[in-house]
Amino acid sequence: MSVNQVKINDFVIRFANVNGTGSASANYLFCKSIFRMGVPVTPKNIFPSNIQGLPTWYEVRVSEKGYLGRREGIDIMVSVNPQSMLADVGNVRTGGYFLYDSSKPLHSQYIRDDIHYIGIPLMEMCNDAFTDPRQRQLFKNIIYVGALSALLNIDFKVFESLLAEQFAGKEKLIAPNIKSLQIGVDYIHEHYKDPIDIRVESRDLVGDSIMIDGNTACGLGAVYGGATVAAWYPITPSTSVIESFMSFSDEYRINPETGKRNVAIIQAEDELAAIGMVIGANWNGARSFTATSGPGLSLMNEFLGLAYFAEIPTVLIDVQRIGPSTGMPTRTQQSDTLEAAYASHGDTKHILLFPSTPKECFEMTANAFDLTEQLQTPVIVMTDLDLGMNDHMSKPFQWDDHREYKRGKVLDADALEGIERFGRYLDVDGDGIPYRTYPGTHPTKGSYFTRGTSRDEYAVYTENGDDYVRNMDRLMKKWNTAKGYVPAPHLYQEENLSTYGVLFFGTSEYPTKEAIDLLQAEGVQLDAIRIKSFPFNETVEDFIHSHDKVFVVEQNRDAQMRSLLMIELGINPEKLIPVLNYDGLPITADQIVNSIKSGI
Amino acid sequence: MSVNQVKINDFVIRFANVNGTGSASANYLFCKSIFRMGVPVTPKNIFPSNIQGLPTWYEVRVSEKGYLGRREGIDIMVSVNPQSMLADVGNVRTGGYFLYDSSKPLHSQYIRDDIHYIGIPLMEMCNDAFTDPRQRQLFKNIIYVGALSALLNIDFKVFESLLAEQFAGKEKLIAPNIKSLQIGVDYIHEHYKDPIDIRVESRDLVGDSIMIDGNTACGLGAVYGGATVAAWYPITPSTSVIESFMSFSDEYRINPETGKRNVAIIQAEDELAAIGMVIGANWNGARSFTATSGPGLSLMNEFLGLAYFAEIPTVLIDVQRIGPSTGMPTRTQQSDTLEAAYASHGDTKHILLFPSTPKECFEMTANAFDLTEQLQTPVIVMTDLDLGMNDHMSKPFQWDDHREYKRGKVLDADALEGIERFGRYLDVDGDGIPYRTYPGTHPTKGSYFTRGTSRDEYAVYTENGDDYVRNMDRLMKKWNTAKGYVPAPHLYQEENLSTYGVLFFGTSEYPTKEAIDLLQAEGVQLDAIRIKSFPFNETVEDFIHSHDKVFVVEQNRDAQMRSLLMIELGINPEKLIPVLNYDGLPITADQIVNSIKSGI
Amino acid sequence: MTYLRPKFRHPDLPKNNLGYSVDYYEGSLSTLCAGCGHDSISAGIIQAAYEMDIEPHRLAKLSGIGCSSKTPAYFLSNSHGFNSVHGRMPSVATGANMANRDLIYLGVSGDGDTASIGMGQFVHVVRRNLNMVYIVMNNGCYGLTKGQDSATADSGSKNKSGNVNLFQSIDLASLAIELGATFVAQSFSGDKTQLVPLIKAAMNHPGFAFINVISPCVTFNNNPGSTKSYDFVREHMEATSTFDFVPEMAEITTSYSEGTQKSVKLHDGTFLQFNKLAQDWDPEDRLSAINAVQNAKVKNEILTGLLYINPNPVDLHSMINTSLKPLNSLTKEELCPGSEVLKSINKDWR
Amino acid sequence: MTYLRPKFRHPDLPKNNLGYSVDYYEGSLSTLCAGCGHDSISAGIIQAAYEMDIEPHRLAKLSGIGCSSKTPAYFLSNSHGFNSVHGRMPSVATGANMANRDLIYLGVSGDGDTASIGMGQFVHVVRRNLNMVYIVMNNGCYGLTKGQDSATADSGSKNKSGNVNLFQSIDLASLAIELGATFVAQSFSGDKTQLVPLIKAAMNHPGFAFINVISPCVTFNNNPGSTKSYDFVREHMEATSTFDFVPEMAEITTSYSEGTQKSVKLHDGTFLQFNKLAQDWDPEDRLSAINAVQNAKVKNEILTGLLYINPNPVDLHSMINTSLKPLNSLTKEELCPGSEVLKSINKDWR
Ligand SMILES: Cc1ncc(C[n+]2csc(CCOP(=O)(O)OP(=O)(O)O)c2C)c(N)n1
Ligand SMILES: Cc1ncc(C[n+]2csc(CCOP(=O)(O)OP(=O)(O)O)c2C)c(N)n1
Ligand code: SF4
Ligand code: SF4
Ligand SMILES: [Mg+2]
Ligand SMILES: [Mg+2]
Repeated sequence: MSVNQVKINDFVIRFANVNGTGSASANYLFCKSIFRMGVPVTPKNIFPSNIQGLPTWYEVRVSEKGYLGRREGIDIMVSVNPQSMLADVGNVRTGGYFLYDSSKPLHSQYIRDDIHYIGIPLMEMCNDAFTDPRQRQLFKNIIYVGALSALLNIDFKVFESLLAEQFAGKEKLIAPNIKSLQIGVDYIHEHYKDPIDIRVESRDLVGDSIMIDGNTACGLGAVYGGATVAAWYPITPSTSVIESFMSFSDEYRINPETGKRNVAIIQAEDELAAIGMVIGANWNGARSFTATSGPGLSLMNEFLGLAYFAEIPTVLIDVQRIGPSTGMPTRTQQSDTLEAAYASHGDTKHILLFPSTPKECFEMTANAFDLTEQLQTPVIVMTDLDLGMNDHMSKPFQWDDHREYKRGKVLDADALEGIERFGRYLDVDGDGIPYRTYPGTHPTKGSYFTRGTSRDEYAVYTENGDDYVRNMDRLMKKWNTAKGYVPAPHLYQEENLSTYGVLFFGTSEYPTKEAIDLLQAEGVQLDAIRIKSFPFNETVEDFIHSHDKVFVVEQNRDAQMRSLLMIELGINPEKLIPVLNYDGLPITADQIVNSIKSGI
Repeated sequence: MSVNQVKINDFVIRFANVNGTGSASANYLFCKSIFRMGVPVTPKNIFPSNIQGLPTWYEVRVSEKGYLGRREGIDIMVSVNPQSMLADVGNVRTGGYFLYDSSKPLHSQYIRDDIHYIGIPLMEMCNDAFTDPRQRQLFKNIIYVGALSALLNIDFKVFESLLAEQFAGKEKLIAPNIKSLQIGVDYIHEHYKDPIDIRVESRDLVGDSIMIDGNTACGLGAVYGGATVAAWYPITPSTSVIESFMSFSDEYRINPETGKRNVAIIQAEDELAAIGMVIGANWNGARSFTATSGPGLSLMNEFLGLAYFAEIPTVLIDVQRIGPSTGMPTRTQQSDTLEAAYASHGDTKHILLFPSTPKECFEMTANAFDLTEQLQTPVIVMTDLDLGMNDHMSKPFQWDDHREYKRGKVLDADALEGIERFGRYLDVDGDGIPYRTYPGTHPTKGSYFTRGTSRDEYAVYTENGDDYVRNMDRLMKKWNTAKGYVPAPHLYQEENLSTYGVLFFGTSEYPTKEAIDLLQAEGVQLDAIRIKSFPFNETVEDFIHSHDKVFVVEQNRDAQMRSLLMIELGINPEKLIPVLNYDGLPITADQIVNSIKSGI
Repeated sequence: MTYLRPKFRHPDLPKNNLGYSVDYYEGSLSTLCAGCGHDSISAGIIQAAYEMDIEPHRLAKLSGIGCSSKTPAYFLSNSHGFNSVHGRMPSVATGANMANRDLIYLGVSGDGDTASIGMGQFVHVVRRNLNMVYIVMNNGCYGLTKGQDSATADSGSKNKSGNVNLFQSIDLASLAIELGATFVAQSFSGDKTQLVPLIKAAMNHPGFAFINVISPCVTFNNNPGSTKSYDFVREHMEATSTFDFVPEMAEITTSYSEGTQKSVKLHDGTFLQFNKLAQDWDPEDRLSAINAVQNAKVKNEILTGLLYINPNPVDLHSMINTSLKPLNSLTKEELCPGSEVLKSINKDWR
Repeated sequence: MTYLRPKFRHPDLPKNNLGYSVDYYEGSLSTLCAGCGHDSISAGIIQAAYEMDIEPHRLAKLSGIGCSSKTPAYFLSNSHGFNSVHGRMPSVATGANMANRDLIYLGVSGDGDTASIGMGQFVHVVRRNLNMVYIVMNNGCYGLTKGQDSATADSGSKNKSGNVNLFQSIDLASLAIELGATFVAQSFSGDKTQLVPLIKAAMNHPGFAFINVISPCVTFNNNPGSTKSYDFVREHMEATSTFDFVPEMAEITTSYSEGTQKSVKLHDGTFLQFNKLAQDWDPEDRLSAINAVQNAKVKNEILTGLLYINPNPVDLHSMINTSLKPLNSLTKEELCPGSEVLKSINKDWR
C-alpha cells in the first residue's frame, strides 16, 4: 500500500476481552505508551456489570489533532473474546484490521473480505513461555501489546521505562513482562513483513499533561478541600471516589507524631445513612462529603430537602450512570440533572457543579466545600461514569498555597459576645445568607434548635404563615446570591460569530469541540458556551438571548438541562434545540454533527 | 341597625380553640346545621402539629352565592383560647363580632372600638350545669354553638335532628347536648335583645350535595376501584385515607360466610417498605395502593423509578402538605408537583391526577387503578391537606354497576398457549404498552424475570445500547399513548371570550372561579381551564396557544405546574404568568384577583 | 409553638459545682399532652445533667421525629439541638460525633422512630459502638400521628381504634444486647429514682449507651376499663367520630426499691409489671444478661435497671484511630498537602 | 448478559413425580465467577425443588441486588422472578404474598442486601412471619461492588484491600431467633447433603423460614496465605493497581455427617469451623436455641443445621384473616359494593 495513505497518530483501536482475565492492565500499558510518545490518547473502558467471564472492551482513540472525544469507526480490533467475536468483526471499518488469536483456526463466519486479518498464536506462544496457568492467561495480553507495538511502531524503550516505574520495588515482575512483549514483537517481525497503514510517531503534543480518571481527582480534591469526614455506601461508578480519598488520606492525613488520622471515613449501611452522617458532620463544623450514583441520589432525597431547608452545608458527588432504576450500572449518562436540581418534595433547588475534565473534578470538589459553607446549602458535583472511571488527558492539577478555606458565616465565641440575641435565620447582610454557630462554641449564647420544621428568624418553631413565607423568600434571595458565587460558564469566543450557538456541559465538551471544527469545515459556524454550574448566571442568559438558535448537547433522553434553562431563565423552548445521546456510551462528534445539521 | 345592612347567608366565622378540648365536634355541628338549612358552607380546620394544648382554628364560610373557597375578612370570631386571643381580636374585620367567654372580665388589651363584643359566661354556666370536669370542658363548646344559633337565627330543630342521627343508639348522649345548646340559646335571648346584622336563612341551595372530606373519598374510591392490598406508613395529612379504606373494608370487604377479609392492609415499617409492598402486590396481579405525604414521596423515589422502568402498576395518593422537609405538617400546599412528575433518577415521567373535589377524589382514586393497569406505570393522585382533611360540599358520588375493571394487557393461560414466544416488553400493538403475565399462570409459558436493570423485549438482561434505547423510546411512546387515557381538562366556556386565560388545578378551583366572577364584575373577562391530569393533552395546549396570556394559579413558591407546562408543551414562559400562594392556608379569591390585576 | 419560657431564676435554688441551679438546664415549655411520660424523662435528663455538672453547651442533643423527638426542645436550652428526620437520628449523630469527639452526644428517639423506620440505622449505630447516649421513649405507639401501634407494642394489646396487635413485639433492649451494645439499661418514665442514675451512668459510658424507657402515652392508650365518666367521653367521641378531646392526665409516677417487684397502673386501667429484682445475673457477662432478659420475657415481666455493660468498650473513634484533636478544629495546615506534594502527584500521572 | 441455555433434555435423566427431570428446574447460564459459592446454593435450590415435585410456575423467586441476588436468574426459569432494588426484597415479597397466598415465595438475598441496606425490612418481614423462604448467601462482603466488608464480616478479618474489619459482626441467624423467626437454619454452600434437606424443610414451613448460608466469595477473599503463583498475580495487580484478574477457582465443597465437626479450607488458606454436633439443644425451645447459638459464637464456631423451629407458626395471612381465595383472583362482584350501597353512604353525608 502506498505511503501517502498511511494514517499517522489518528486511529481508534478496540480491545475485546473477557473481564477478569487481566486485560485491563495490559491495555492500559498500550495506551500509556502512546501517551508517553507525546501523542494525545483517550481510552474508554466498556465493561460489564459483573466480576468475571463477560465481554469487556477497551477502546483507545489516538488523535494527532488532540481530539479527546469518541468518534465512530474502529480501525483496529484486537479480538481475544470468542463470546463477542462475531459482533467485533462486524464493528471493524472497511479496510480496518482484525487481530486475533490464531492458536486455533478462525471459523469462516468471522471472515470478511473488506478487512485485514492479523493472526497471532497468543495462547500457543504463551503456553510455551509460561507454565503457571494464571501467568499463561495473564501474559497472553502482554504478548498482543508487544505485537501491536511492532505493527504500529511503538518505541520499545517506552515499555521498558513504564514497566520499570510500575514495578519499582517488585523488579522480579519486570522480566516476564518484557519477555512477553518481546514474544509479540518477534512474531510480527517474523510474519508480517510489510507495515500496516496505521502508525504511531513520536510527537510533542501532550506537554505536561497527566493521565488520570475523574474519580481519583475528586478524591484528591476532597483531601485538598479539607474534607475530614466522608460517609459512603459502595455503588458503581462512584466507589472509586471514596477509595481515592481513602488512599490519599492514608498518605497525607496521618499525623506523623501521633500516627492518628486527621480524617474519619465511614462505610455507611446505606445511602440514607451516608448523607445523614454528612449532614451531621457539617452541622458540627467539619467539612464532610459523600459520593454516590443514581439509586443513591434517589434515596437521599429526603435528607437533601432537610439540608436545603435547615441550611446545612452538604457536599455530594454524583457519578452518574444509566438510569432509570438500576439501569446499566457500567454505562454512562447525564440523566440525574433534573432529579439533582430539584431533589426532595416541596419547593427546593440545589447547587450543581459540572466538571468536564479530571482537573475540574479536582478543583470543583475542593471548591464545593467553600461553596457549601458560604451558601449553607447542598452542593452536588455532577460527574459521570465516563469522566469518573476512564483515564483522561488533563492539564496538571494546581493549588495555591496562599488559598484559605472559606468557611462562610460562622460566629465564634467572641463574635457571639458582641451580639444581643443570636438569630440563626436572620438575614443580617441582606444577601439571604444567615449566620451559623457550631455546637460547643459559647456557654450561654448561640445555641439554637436545628429542625426541618418551619421556624422563625430565631430558630423558634412556628406555624405562622407569614414567618414561613418570609423564610422561603429569603431562601430564594440566597439562591440569587449564589449566582455570584458559582463558577461562571466558559465562552469559546470573544464575541458572537454566528446566530447559532451550542451549549454543553460535562463530558460532552470534547466531542462537541470536535463537532464544532467538523461543522466549520463544512461552513457551519457555531458559537459555544460550556455551563459549569447551576444556578445559571447572566452570561448564560445573554448567550442564549444573543443567538437565534442554541443547540443543547446532553446525554439523556429527556433533554433535562434544556428544561432547567427554560424553568430558571424563562427561555422560549423554540430556541433550544436538543442534541441528545443516551445509549450509555459517551456521545461522539459524529452524532453531534448529524443532529445539529438536521436541526439547522 | 337598619335591616338593609343585614348580611344574609354571607359571612365568615372563625372559632379559636385549644386543640384536644373537644371543639372540633361542636364546631362541626354548627357548620352542618347551616348546611342542613340548605345554605352552602365551607369549613376549614386550621390545626397545629401536636396533640393537646396548642391553638387551633375552625373557619366556616357561609355563602349564598355558593362560593366554596376561602375569602379574607372574618365577620365573627368565637374566641375561647387565651393563648391566641390577642391575634384573634386583631383579625376581626371592622364592624365584625367578637364572641368570648365572659366568665372572667375581658382584659383591656383585647378591646377595639370598631368591633362588637358578645360576652357569654361559658365556663360559669357550664360548671353550673355539669359536675364531671371532662363534661364541663366538652359542653362549653356546645353552649357557644347554642348561643350562635340564637344570634344567627339557626333553626333549633336542625340541631335536634342532627344530634338524633349522630347519637343513634347512644340516645343517652343526646340530652346533655340539647341541654347545653339550650343554655346558650337562652342566654342570648335574655341578654341580647336586638339581633346582629348577620343572619342565616333557610334556602334550597345545596340540593342533594353531601359534606365530606377528600381522604374519606379516596379511601372509598379505593374500595370501589377494587383495591385489595394497601400498604402504608402513618403521616399527616394522608393517614385518614387509609383509615377510611380500613373502615369501609370492615363493612364491605368481609365475606359473610367465611368471615374472612377480601383485603390485606399492612402498616409498613416505613414508606420505602410501603411502596415496595404495593409494587410487589401489583406485580402479582392485585390492585394495590399506598398513601403518603411529601417526606414519604421523597423516600419512595427509588421504588417509583423501578416501577416506571420495570412497568409495574402502582397507585400512590400524595396528600400534600407544606414542604420542604418536615415543613408544616398541618398546613396545605401544592408543592410536590415537580417531585412527583419526575420522581427518581434517570429519565422518568409519572402520571399525575389532580382532583378538586371529594367526588373527584373518589372517582380519580377508583380510576387510578384502571389507568395504572392499562398503562403499566405508576399513577399518583395529587391531593392536598385542604382537600383531604377538610369537609367540602360535593355532588353525591356515583357508580355505574355495569362498569368493569380495566385490568389492561394481561395474558392468561389460554392466550399464552397461542403464543410462540412471550415477550414481556414487546410493543405488539404499536402503542408502547406491552403485555404482562401474572406469576403462576402457565406451567411452561409466560414466565419472565422482572428487573430494574436494562433488558430486551424478552426481558433478557442486556448491556447493549441499542436495546436500551429501543426500550426507552418505547416508554416515551407509551407516555404519549397515555395522553389519550388520562382525564381531559375541564373548559369553562364553549369558545374563547377573551385573550386572557386562567389555568388552575386541585383546590385552587373554588377561589379561582370566585375570582373570575369578581374580575368580571370589574370588567376583566377571563377564559378558564382546569387541569385534571399529567401528561397534558392537546386541549391544554390549544387553550394556551389560543390566548395571549395565561395565568397559572398554584399553591407553591416555584410555580411548579408552570414549569411542567413549559417542559412538556414547549410553551413560551412569557405567556405563563404565575399566580401563587404558599403560606399554608388555602389560596383566597382576593389573592388571585390582586395578582391577576397586577399581571394584566 | 415552642416559645421560650421566661428565664426567671429562683435565687434560693441549690447550685451544682458549676454554680448552675437546676432550672439552668431546662428548655422551652413543653407542648406535649399533660401527663405524657416523655415529659417525665425530660425532667430526668435535666436532673442528671444538673447533678453531673455538665456544661450544657458541651452537649449536643439530637432526635428524629415524633412526640418523643420533640423533647430535646424542652430541656437544655443552652445546648445545640438537632431535630432531624424520621428514623435517621443515628446517622446524623454519627456524623456529628465524627466531627467533634469532645462533645457529649445525647440522642432521643421514640419506638416508632427507632423500631420501625429507624431500625436499620439503630442496628448499625450499635454495631459501630458510637460514643453516645441513646434514649428511646417507648410508648408502644405512634403518638404524634394519633396512636397507631408501633413495632414495640405488646402482641395482643389493643390500640386506640380498638384493634388488637398481632405481631411479634420488638424488645429493643434485648435486641441491643444481641447486637453487641456495650451499655444496655431499661427503666420507666415515672421512676425518677431509678432513671436519673441510669442516665448519669450512660453519660459516663465511653461508648454506645442505650436506655429503653417505658413511657406511657396517656392520650392514645385509653382502652376500655377506665372510669365511667371517661367512657362517656370516649363514647361521645366515637359517636362524633372525631378524635378531638384529650383529657388532661396526671403523670404516672412510681418508686420502688432494689430487689422488689412493682406493677404500675396505667390510665387505661391496665398494669405493667416491672421487675427490679436484686440482680441474679452478671451484667458484665453477655450470656447471663441475655438469659436474664429472655427469662423475664417468658414471665411477661419488664426487667429494669442496668441489664448489660462492657466496662471498657472500644468506640468508633478508637476503632478508626482518629486524631484526639476534634476533626472540626483542624486547620488548613493540618489538612492540605499543598502545592509541592501536588506537583509530585502530577508527576506520577505523567 | 443472562442468555438462555439451550434447553436440551437428557432423555435418560431420572424424573420426579411430576415427570420432570432435574434440568427442568435449571435457569439461564450463571454469570458469576467460576467457583462462587452462590452457584452451589442455586444447585441446591434446583435439587430441592426437583425432589419436592414443585411446579416451577407455582413458585415466585425474588431478590434484591448483588451477585447473590442475581442467582434467581440461574434457577427455575419457569418461575416468575423479581430482581428488585437493593435491600428491599422483603417488602416486595410481602406485597406479592398478600396478593396471592397460593404460591411459594422464595427470597434470595446477600449479606449486604440483608444486613446493611436491608436490615430494616429484614427485621420487619421476620416480625410479620410472612410465609416465605428467605435465603441469605452470606459471604461477608459486597461481591458485586468488589469486595468491601459487609456487616456480617467477622470482626478482625481482612478484606481484599487488606483492611481489618473492626466492627461487631451481625449474626443473622441469631438475630432472626431474637426477632421471633419461626424457622432458622444455617449451613454452608458446599455442603449439599445438609443444604438440600434444609431448603426442603424451609419450603414446607408454613411461615417465615430463614436460612443463613455461608457462601465464600472466591474472588474477594484472597488474603495472604494463598499459593505462591497466586501471590505473584496479586502482586502484579497491586503494582498495576488495577483489579482486573480473577482466577478461575473450583467450588469449595464439603460433606460431613451429623454429630461431627469440620473445618473447611477456603481459597485464601483460611479455615471456617463448622459444627454439626448431635443437637445438644431443643430446636423447638427458643431459649435453648439461643443459648446454643451464643455458646457456639463464644467458641468461634458456626453452628449449622436447623437451629430453631416453631412447628405451628401463625403467618401474616392468618393474623390479618385474609380470604383463602387469593386476593388477586377476587372479582368485581366480590370487591365492589355497588351503586345502591353508595347511595346510602351518600345519604349518611347529607
Ligand atoms: C418520613 C416520615 N414518615 C412519617 C412521618 C410521620 N410521623 C411523625 S412522628 C411519627 C411516629 C412517631 O412515633 P414515635 O417515634 O414512637 O414517637 P411518639 O410520638 O410515640 O413519641 C410518624 C410516623 C414523618 N414525619 N416522616
Ligand atoms: C441503592 C443502591 N446502593 C448501592 C448499590 C450498589 N450495590 C450493588 S450490589 C451491592 C452489595 C451486594 O452485596 P451482597 O448483598 O452481600 O451481595 P454479594 O454480591 O456479596 O453476593 C451494592 C452496594 C445499589 N445497586 N443500589
Ligand atoms: S400523644 Fe401521647 S406521646 Fe404524644 S404527647 Fe400526647 S401523651 Fe405524649
Ligand atoms: S465476586 Fe464473589 S460473590 Fe460475586 S460472583 Fe464472584 S465469587 Fe461470587
Ligand atoms: Mg412512640
Ligand atoms: Mg455478600
